[in-house]
Amino acid sequence: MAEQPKNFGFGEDETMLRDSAQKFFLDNCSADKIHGLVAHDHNVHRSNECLWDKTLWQQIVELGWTAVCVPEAAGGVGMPLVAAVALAEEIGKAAFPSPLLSTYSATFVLNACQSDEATKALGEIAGGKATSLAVTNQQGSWETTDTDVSIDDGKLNGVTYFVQDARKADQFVVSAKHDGEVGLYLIDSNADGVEIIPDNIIDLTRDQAHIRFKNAHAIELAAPGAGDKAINEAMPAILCIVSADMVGAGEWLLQTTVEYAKTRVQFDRPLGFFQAVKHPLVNVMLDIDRAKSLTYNAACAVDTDAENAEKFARMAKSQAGDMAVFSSSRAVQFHGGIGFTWECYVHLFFKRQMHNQVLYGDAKYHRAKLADMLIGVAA
Amino acid sequence: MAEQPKNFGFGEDETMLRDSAQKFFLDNCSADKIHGLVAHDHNVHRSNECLWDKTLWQQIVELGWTAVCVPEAAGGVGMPLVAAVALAEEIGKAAFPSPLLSTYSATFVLNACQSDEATKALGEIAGGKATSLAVTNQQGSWETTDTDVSIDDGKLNGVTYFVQDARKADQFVVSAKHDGEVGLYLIDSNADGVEIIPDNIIDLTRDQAHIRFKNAHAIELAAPGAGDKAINEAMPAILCIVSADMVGAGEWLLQTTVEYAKTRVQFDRPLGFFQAVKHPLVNVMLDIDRAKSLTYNAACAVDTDAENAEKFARMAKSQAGDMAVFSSSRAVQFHGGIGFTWECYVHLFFKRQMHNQVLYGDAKYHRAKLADMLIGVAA
Amino acid sequence: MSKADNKDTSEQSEFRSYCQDWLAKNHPGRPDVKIPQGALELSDPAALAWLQTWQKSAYDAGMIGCDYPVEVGGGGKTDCQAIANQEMQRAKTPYLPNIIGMGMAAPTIFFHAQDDVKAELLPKLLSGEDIWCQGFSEPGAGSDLANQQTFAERDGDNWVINGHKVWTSLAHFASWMILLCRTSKDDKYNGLSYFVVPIQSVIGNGVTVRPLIKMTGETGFNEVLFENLVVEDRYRLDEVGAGWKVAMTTLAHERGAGPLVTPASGGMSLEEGTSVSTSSTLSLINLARNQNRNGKTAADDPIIRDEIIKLVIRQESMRQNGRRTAIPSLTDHPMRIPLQGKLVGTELNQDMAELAYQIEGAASSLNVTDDNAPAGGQWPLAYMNSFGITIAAGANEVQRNILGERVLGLPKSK
Amino acid sequence: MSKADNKDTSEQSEFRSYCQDWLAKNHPGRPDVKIPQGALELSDPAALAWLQTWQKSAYDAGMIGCDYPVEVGGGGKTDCQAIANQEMQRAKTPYLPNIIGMGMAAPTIFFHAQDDVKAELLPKLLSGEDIWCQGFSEPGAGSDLANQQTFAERDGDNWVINGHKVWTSLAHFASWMILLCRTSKDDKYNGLSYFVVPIQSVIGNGVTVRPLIKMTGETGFNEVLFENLVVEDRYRLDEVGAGWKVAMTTLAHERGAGPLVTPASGGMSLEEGTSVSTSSTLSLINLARNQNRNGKTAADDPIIRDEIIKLVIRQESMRQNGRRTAIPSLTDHPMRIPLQGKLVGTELNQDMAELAYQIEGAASSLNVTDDNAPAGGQWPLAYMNSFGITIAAGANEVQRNILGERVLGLPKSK
Repeated sequence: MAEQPKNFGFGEDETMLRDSAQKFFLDNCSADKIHGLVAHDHNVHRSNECLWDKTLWQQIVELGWTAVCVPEAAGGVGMPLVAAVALAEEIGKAAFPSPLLSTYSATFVLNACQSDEATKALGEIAGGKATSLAVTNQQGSWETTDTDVSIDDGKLNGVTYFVQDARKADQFVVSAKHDGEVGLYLIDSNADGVEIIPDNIIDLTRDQAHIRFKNAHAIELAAPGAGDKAINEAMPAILCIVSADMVGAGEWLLQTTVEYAKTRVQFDRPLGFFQAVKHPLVNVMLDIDRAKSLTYNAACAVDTDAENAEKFARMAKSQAGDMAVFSSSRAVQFHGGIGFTWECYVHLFFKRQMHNQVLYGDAKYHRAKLADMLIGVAA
Repeated sequence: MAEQPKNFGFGEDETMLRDSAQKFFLDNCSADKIHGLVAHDHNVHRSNECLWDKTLWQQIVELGWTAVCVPEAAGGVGMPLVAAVALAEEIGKAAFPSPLLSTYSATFVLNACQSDEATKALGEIAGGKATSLAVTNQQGSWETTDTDVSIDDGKLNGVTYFVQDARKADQFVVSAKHDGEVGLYLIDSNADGVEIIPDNIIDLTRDQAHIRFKNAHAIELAAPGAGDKAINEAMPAILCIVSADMVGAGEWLLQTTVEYAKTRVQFDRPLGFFQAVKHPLVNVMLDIDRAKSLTYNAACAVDTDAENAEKFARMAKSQAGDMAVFSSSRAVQFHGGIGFTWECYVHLFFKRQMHNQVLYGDAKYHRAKLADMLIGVAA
Repeated sequence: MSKADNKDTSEQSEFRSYCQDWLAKNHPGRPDVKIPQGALELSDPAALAWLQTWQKSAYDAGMIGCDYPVEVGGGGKTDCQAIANQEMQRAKTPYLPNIIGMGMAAPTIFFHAQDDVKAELLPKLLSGEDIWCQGFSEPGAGSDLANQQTFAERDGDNWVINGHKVWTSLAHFASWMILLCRTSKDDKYNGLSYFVVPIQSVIGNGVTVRPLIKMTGETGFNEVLFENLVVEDRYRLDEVGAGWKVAMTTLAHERGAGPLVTPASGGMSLEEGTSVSTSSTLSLINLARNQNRNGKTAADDPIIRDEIIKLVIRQESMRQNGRRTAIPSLTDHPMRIPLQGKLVGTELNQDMAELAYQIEGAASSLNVTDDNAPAGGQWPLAYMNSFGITIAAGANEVQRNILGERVLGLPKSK
Repeated sequence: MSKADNKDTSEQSEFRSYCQDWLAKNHPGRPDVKIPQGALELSDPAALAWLQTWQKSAYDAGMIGCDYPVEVGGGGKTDCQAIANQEMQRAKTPYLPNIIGMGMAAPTIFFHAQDDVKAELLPKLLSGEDIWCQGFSEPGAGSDLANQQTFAERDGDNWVINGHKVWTSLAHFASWMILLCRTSKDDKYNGLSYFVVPIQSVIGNGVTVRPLIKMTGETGFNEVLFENLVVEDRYRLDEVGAGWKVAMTTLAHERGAGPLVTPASGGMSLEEGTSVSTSSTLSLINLARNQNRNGKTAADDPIIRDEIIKLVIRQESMRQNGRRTAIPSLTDHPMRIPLQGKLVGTELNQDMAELAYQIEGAASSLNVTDDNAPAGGQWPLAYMNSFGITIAAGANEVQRNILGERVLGLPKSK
C-alpha cells in the first residue's frame, strides 16, 4: 500500500477552497432560499420542472470550481479529489441544485479516457461547460458494461437512463456498445438526434432524465473495449463524490434536528432531554463520522494510493448510503408533525439522501463487491 | 390451509399441565438453586461435569411429562405438541437441566418412523426412559442427510457429534448411512461399543457429547432412505421445542432485568427511568412476544395444519434465535457490573440462550430456507 | 375486547349466518369513482358519498354498532361487532369512511356523554351520515397530549372556544369533532375538558378549516382554527377537568384496547389490475421478482431475500400476536400485546417501504407521476407517508414509554 | 492531543531516529513465560515481572514519559511520546504492564499533586516498578461515578478511609491506587476528594484485596476493602472537595482525550502458531473460511459475508476516524471523535464476537477447555468478556449521553 498523507491531502489550498465554498453557500443558499426555489409547487402531481439558479452557477464557474480536478495540462487547476470532495460535502449540506457533482464525475471519467478528445472536453469543463454521465441502462444496472445505446459510424442510437442533472448539462459522456464492446462518446445536449425526456423524480433538488439518441453524431472519447474500463477507473472517485454529498446532507439533517430538539418542548422537557431522541441522534453522528472519515480516506486513496481506491471507495459509499437513510429517517421522526410537512425544509434533504443512497449502487451492493475483494468470490 | 383452532390448541388439559409445571419449577427450581447446582465451580478451566438433579427427574417421570406427546396407542398421553411447548417454555424459564426436551425431540422423530420398533421405543419413553437424538456430524451440519456414522449388519461405526443431554440419556436415536442412505437406529447408552465423550461446553445447564460407535449393535427404527425423511418430518416439532425454551428463558431474562431496573439507582433515578434502558427492554418484550406467538402458531400447525408446519416452525426458530441473543445481551448490559459476575444468575440464562440460538440452525439459516419456500429458490 | 372462546355463542352464531346471507345479496359491487387506499386519504366528495352510502346500508342492515344499545342507535347485541367485522372482511366489502367517528368518538361519547347527547349524535355517526374528526393535536401538543392550549372559557350555559388544532384528518368533510381543550391553566392534567363540537355547520362562524400539506405534496390533513366558537355546555363529556380521563377512553379504543369493538369492514381490492398494497409483504416479494438487480432479479439477491423474510416473519408474528391476545391465559398482562399494535405495525410498514428503495434501485427516484415508476411509485410514497403514522397518535417513542411503564412497570421517564 | 501537522519537528525527527536505533538493538525478544493478550488479564507474577523488565528498559532508554518534565522522572521533551509509541508499535515490542498507572494515574498526579508527591511517585510509575490500580467503581457507583460512598474522614494531618471498591483491575499486583472518595455527605459532586493511596504495603493493615469472578469463570478484577486505612494529607490531589474535577482529568486521559499522550507499546504477536485476535476482522474472516456451514464454508454464505463486511467497514472507519482526529480543521468539535472511541470500539468488538457464534454454528457451544473448540474457544469467551467493556468506564449508555450533551449540546438526561 502506498503511504497516504496523514491529512488525507487536505493542505492549505484544499482547506481554503472548502472555507470559501462554505461562505458561498452560507451567503447564497440558505435552506429557506432553496425551499422557495424548488418547492414552490407542493402538489404531488406537480408538473416536471428543472429548478435551479443559473446565476449562481455562473458564479461557481467564475470561481473556477468546475476546473478544480481538471489536470493543469488540460487547462484546469489540477487539485486532488479531496478538493472536489470538500466541495461536494458543502453542496450536500446546502442541498444545492447544480450540475457540479455530475461534472466532477464526468471529469474523472474523461481523465481516465486518456484521449485527445477527452483532454479537449476536460478543457471545456474547466471553462464552465456542465457535463453529465449517461452510462446507465433501463434497468438501472450498476455494472459499467451495461448500456442500451449502440454506436455505429459515429452515430448513437438507443436510450440511456437515469442521467443526473440532464437538463442542466451542456454535454454528455455516453457509454455505447459497438460489436458488444463499450466505448465512450461525447455529445452536446442540443445536438441533433438528442431527445432529453425528463423523469418525474421525488428529489426536488435535482433533475434526472432518460435520453433518446437517433443517429446522433458523437465524438469518440474511448474506443469500444476501453469505455467500461474508463468508467471503472473513475468509479472510486464518483463514489467519493456522492458519498461526500451524503455526508454534507447528513450533517445538515443532524444539526437541524439537534437544534429542534433543544428548543421543542414536550412533557415539560426539551425533546433532546429524552434519551429516545438523544441516543439515536448520537448514533446518527457516529454514522456520519464513519462515512466522512471513510470518504476522505477513499478520496485520498484515489489521489495517492490507487490500488486501494476501489476498496476504500466502496466502503465509503456503503457506509454513507446507510447513513443517508438513517439520518433522513431520524430527522423526520424527531421533528414530529412539523417534520412531516411540506413547509419544513427537512424533506428536501430527506429526498436528496434517498436519491443518493441508490446512485451508483446501494450499501448492500457495495458490500457484496467488497466481500468478493476481501473474502474472495463465494463458492 | 387447514383451519387452525383459534386458541392454538391450548385447551383445559394443556393449560392445566402448564400451570402445574409452573408450580413445579417455582417450588423446586429457583434460579438460586440451579446456580448452586451447576455453578459451584467457577473456574473457566473447570472439569467437565454433568450436573443435574436426578430426584427431580424421577418426579417428572412420575408426573407423566415424558409421556405427554407419546401417542396413546404407544402407551402415552397423546397430547398435542403445544402441550410439550408449554412445558418447554417453563423449562427454559427455569433453565432447568434435564433430558426432557431431548426426549421430546426424540419422541417426534420416533413418531415419524412409524415402525414397530419405534412404537416400542415410544412406550419406553412414556415409561421414563430419557432419549436423545444423535443425528449431527462433525461439522455440525443442520442438514438431515449428513452423518458420520455408518451401519452395516446392524452395527454402528463412526462418531456422532453435538448430542444434547448425552450423559443424561438412557438411549439414543442415531442417524447412520448404509450405501449412502440414511436410516435411524436405537441404541442404549450403556451398550457395548458405545463411547460417550463429553464436550466441554459453555452452557452450564446442559451437557453435550460426541459418541463413538465401534461395532455397536443397534435396532433399526427407520430403514436406510427413510431416516432423514423421519427427521425432516419431526423437525418442525423439534424447532418449536427449542424455540419455546428460548421464549421461556427470554422472559426470565426480561423480568429479572426489569426488576433490577426498578430498584437499582444511578444518577439519583432507578435505571428503568432512563429510556436508554426502558426502550431496549420494551424491544426485548416485543421480540419475545413475536417469538412466543410464532412458536404457538407453529406448534399448532404441527398438530393441525401439517402442510404449513415447516414454514411456521422456521419462522419461530428464526425469531426466537435472534431474540435469544438480544434478550441475553441486554440482560447482562443492564445489570451492569453485577451482571458480569459469576454470582449473578443472569449468565446461566445467557449461556443457555447462546447455546439454543445455533441448535438445529440459526436465524439466518432458517430465513434462507424460508426464502426458498416463499420467494422461490434463487437463480 | 373480543371473547376468548373458540366458539360462537348462539346469538353470535345466528348473527353470523344473518350477516353472511345479507352480504351475499347486498355487496355494493365495484365503485364508479376512484377510492383511495384508506378513509384518511379521502379527498374526492364523490368517493366519500359512495362510501357513505355503503356505510348507511350496512348500518341499516344492523352490521354497524351492533353492540351499542338500541336507544343510541345500536343493535343491542352482545359481542357481535367482531362477527360482523369478520363477515364483512370475508365478503371483501369496501371500507367504512367514518373511521374516527366509529373508532374514537363513538365509544367516548357512549361512556361519557349525557343520554340526550348520545341519542342525538350516535345514530348519524354509526350510519356514517355525520363524518367525525378528532381535535387532539396542536402545534405545541404532539405526543405530549396533555399540553393542550386550545382554551374553552365558561360563559353561562355555553363555552367559548379559541385555539388551533393540527393534523385533523377528515376535518374538511366533518360535521363534528371530538375536542380536547384546556379549561384551567393551573393544572396540566386536571385542567383539561372534553367536548363534542360542530364543525361543518359553523365554518365561517368561529371555525376555519385549512389543508396541511404533507412532505409528499399530498393533502389530507387539516388545521382547524377556533375563534370564539360558542358551544352548549351539554356537549361537554364528563366533568369539567375530566378531559384527560375521557381522552384515555378515546386512546384506548384507538389502540384497539378498549371494551368496545370498532365496526370495520374492508377487503375489497380498490385498484384493479395494478393492485399495489404497500402493507403486504407479498407485494414486496412481487416487486422484488420484477425488479432487476445486476443481472438477476432483486428476488434472487440473498441479502434482499433475507431482509424480505425478516419482514414476512414480523408480519406473521403480528397476526399470531393478534390471535394470542384473544386467549387471556396466554399472556401475563392483558394490555401487553394490544399496546404493542400501533408500534409494531407502523414500524413494519416503514421498514417494508424502506427496503423497497433497495429493491427498486435507481428507479426508486421516480415519483408517482412518472409512468416508469415501479409499482406506480407507491413504495417511496408509502415510505414518506409511513412517518405520518410513526409520529402520530403518540409518537412511537411515547408508545415505548407506555409499554415500559404500564406493562413492564418501569418508572416514568419524565 | 497529538500534533496535527504532517511533519515531525526537528526534535521529533531526531528522537524518532534515536528510538529506531535503540529498538533495533534492544527488542526484548520472545518471552519465556506465557503473556496474556492484555495487561488487565495479567495473573501470573512471572509474566508481570517479564513485562516490568521490558517497561523499565524502555523507560531507562527515554521512551516512556518523554513529555513529562525531568524533575518528575520524565524526558523533558515536547510531543515526543507519540513518536516513541509509533516506533515501539512498528518494532513490535511487548505491551507495557503499568497501563492504569501511565494512562490514568500519571496525568492526574501530574496536573493535581504537590511537587514532592510527583517527584516521589512518578519515576517508579513510569518505570513500571510500581504497578497502579484505580479505585473508582463501587457497588452503588457504577456508571454514576459521583455516587461514591467510600468515605475519607479528616484526622489531623491524616485521612481515615473506609469503603468498598469493585472492578479494580491489577489490584492484586498494585503498589498504589488512585482513589476517589467522599469527604462530605452534603454535596454529591463537591463532596468528593481524590487521593493516591498505598495498597501492597498496607494489605492486612486497612486494605483487603479479593478477586471477583467474571461470568466466564475467569478472575482478573478485584474487590478492595478499606477499613480505617490511614493516609497522609499530602497524598490528597488538589483541594478537598475537588475530587470530581480531578476525576475528569483521569477520565479524559483514559479516553485518549487529555493533553498528555499515554505511553504505549505493543504489536508483538503473543500466541505463536494459533494467534487468534478477537479484535481483528481478519481473524473473523479466517474463522469463516475454516468453518463449515451446510456444505460450503461460512465464508461462502452471502449473509455471513455481508455481516463480516459491515464489521470490516466499521473497523476501517475507526482507523480513519483516528486519522481525522489529528487534523483539527476536519472536525467541527475537538471532542467529537475522541469521545466516540470507547463506544464504537467496544460495540464493534462485541458485534464481531456475536457474529462468530453464527460462523461457528454448533461448535460455538464449546468452551476454551474443549480441544475441538474452533479457534480455541476464544470467540465465545471474547463475546462474554466484551460486556465487561461495554459496561465499564461509564457504560455505553452513559457514553451516548456524554456525546449528546457535550458534543451535540443537547440538554442533560437526568
